[in-house]
Amino acid sequence: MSDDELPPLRAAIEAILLVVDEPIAEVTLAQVLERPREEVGAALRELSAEYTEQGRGFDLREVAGGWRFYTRDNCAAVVERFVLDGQQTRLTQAALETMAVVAYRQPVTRARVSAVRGVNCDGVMRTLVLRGLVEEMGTEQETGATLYRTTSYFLERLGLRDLDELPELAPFLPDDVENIEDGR
Amino acid sequence: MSDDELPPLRAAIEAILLVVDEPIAEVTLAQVLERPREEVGAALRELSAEYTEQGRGFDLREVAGGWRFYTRDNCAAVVERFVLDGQQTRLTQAALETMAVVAYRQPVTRARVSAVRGVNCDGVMRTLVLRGLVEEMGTEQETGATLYRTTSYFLERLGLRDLDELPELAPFLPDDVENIEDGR
Amino acid sequence: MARKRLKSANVRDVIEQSAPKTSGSGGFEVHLEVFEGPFDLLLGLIAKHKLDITEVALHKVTDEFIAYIQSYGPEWDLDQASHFLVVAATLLDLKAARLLPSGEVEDEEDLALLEARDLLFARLLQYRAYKEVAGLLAARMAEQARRYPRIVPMEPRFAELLPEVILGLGATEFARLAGRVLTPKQPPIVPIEHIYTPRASVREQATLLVGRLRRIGRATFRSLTSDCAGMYEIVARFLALLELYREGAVSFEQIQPLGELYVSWSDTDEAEVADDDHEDYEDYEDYDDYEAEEATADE
Repeated sequence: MSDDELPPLRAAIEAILLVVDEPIAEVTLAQVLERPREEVGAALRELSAEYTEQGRGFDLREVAGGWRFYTRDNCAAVVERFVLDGQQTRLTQAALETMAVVAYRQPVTRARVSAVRGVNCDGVMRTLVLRGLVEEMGTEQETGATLYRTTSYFLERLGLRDLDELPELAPFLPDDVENIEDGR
Repeated sequence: MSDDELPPLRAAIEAILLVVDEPIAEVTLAQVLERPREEVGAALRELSAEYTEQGRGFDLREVAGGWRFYTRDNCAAVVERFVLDGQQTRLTQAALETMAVVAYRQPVTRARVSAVRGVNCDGVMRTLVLRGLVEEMGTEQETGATLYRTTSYFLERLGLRDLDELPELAPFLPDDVENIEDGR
Repeated sequence: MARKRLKSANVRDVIEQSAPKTSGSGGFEVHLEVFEGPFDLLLGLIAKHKLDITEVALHKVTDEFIAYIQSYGPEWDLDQASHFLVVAATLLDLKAARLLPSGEVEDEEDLALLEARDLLFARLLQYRAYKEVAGLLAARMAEQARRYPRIVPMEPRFAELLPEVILGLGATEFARLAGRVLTPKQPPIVPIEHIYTPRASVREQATLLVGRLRRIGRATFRSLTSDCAGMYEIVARFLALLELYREGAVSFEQIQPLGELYVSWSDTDEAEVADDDHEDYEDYEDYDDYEAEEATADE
């Protein structure tokens, strides 16, 4: 492919994003397009801002480590007429709390999560694993207890780029509380 | 859906076009959006002209009575390179697992596959269809849901002559599991 | 070594958001659906009285907490009940601490109470933080659910170009994978084999002791238990001795605290003691498991 055949970088990115069915990493795009990653990243952010500015019905977002086209949120009601199985079951309060503890404490054992919540969470944890929001990741060395962490599907469901984007927990906690011993 | 919740017509059209699987007729769009067909048609043509003018990597075209996003012609070479790049060759773990459920439970609906895997697998199923490993075969009588089965290409890729050659599942299942699973 | 006292954060607003539903009359209704665990209930009670979590008006909260536990009667699952009891016990301690004269806290017990209070509050604050952030996550999920990703099959002209699929596994591995996927996912089970302890029957131990004491008349507890197989058996034997003491079959003598405990056989009315049909022994059957567990925990 010679240089003069190449479309502008931004158009090339749009074309590729149109055919992918899962988030595509900046670095993958950069490789295929043979451009520096920074340049590709900048173009992606430019496009995303432009779509927003022009009030387009689609949006370009970076979620779970990759870029992907999404419908814009103000179009949800319209889109739902077409997306048959868009209904995602809501999580219970218990599941949400358990997921929150796993998200901030990962990797973490069930016993620790139970200690934080003051109530047994085995059943809830199983639900989260079945839903693909949480997964096992080996065992704790001292106790042999299974460790859990959140999945990339969790990031997708929350629309987060990575775990660093989780809201800060600190504002809700006075000093020192984070580190109190959960064991009893 | 009340009027003030509605996004502007053009944004609504863009959002729907982003998620539909196949070309969608002007009249269908008009019905869903509860707008005169002429207005919808005009908006579609406006959008299409705008994309061309702005040099976007995608294009909005009416083909065989339906509108759909396509990659712009001058970007085809880039998309081809991306497709040939090999990123798409290997099936993801999710795709393999979905295919396994289809293979041993066929004919089967997407809802059932999702239930077995515990996560929504609609996107993965589409990929499998696209890759020619799985195909539709009519609908379930009671529900009207589409049924899926594996293809001969699937057999070929797995090195089998026909489905009877699929290895027995029993040795890989704990006792009684077959019944438990079917009871759901 | 007293834990650093928690600063009084301005937490009232936050707590109020997690306030439980109160009935129209202002009466307080508690349901397990509303309160999932002791921390949840405690937060709810604190919110109900609009108390700052770190500025205690413990008497009210404690009373209601205990009333709640009592109202639940026998429907508890053991695990949850024990968590509730731990919190209730801590609260009672704290309530007791409130009755102490204010001023210098020198006594070790007072310090312990303060520590218990701080620990409970620390746990509560921690739990509340996660509850709060769970609310944020739920809001994010709801917001995210309004955006639909593009999952559309590739245009045929590109799909045709896709290289052959590489499955990366053979038929047998494929079947193994299918087996794994189709196996219902059981909740992980905590293995308890390693904490299993054989039972010791109090009745058996009593019979053994009666025989031995009849022969020798008097012995130390140490020597009476020297042949025990484990803690659980010592405990059972001790319980048997208490039972025999109640029956007046033995008497105890301990010259100084923590000194040797002497057990003497008193030969009055001996026939009744070894009687297998004795009702009190039946009751003790139930204690066997309990004591065995207790003993294991101590080890």
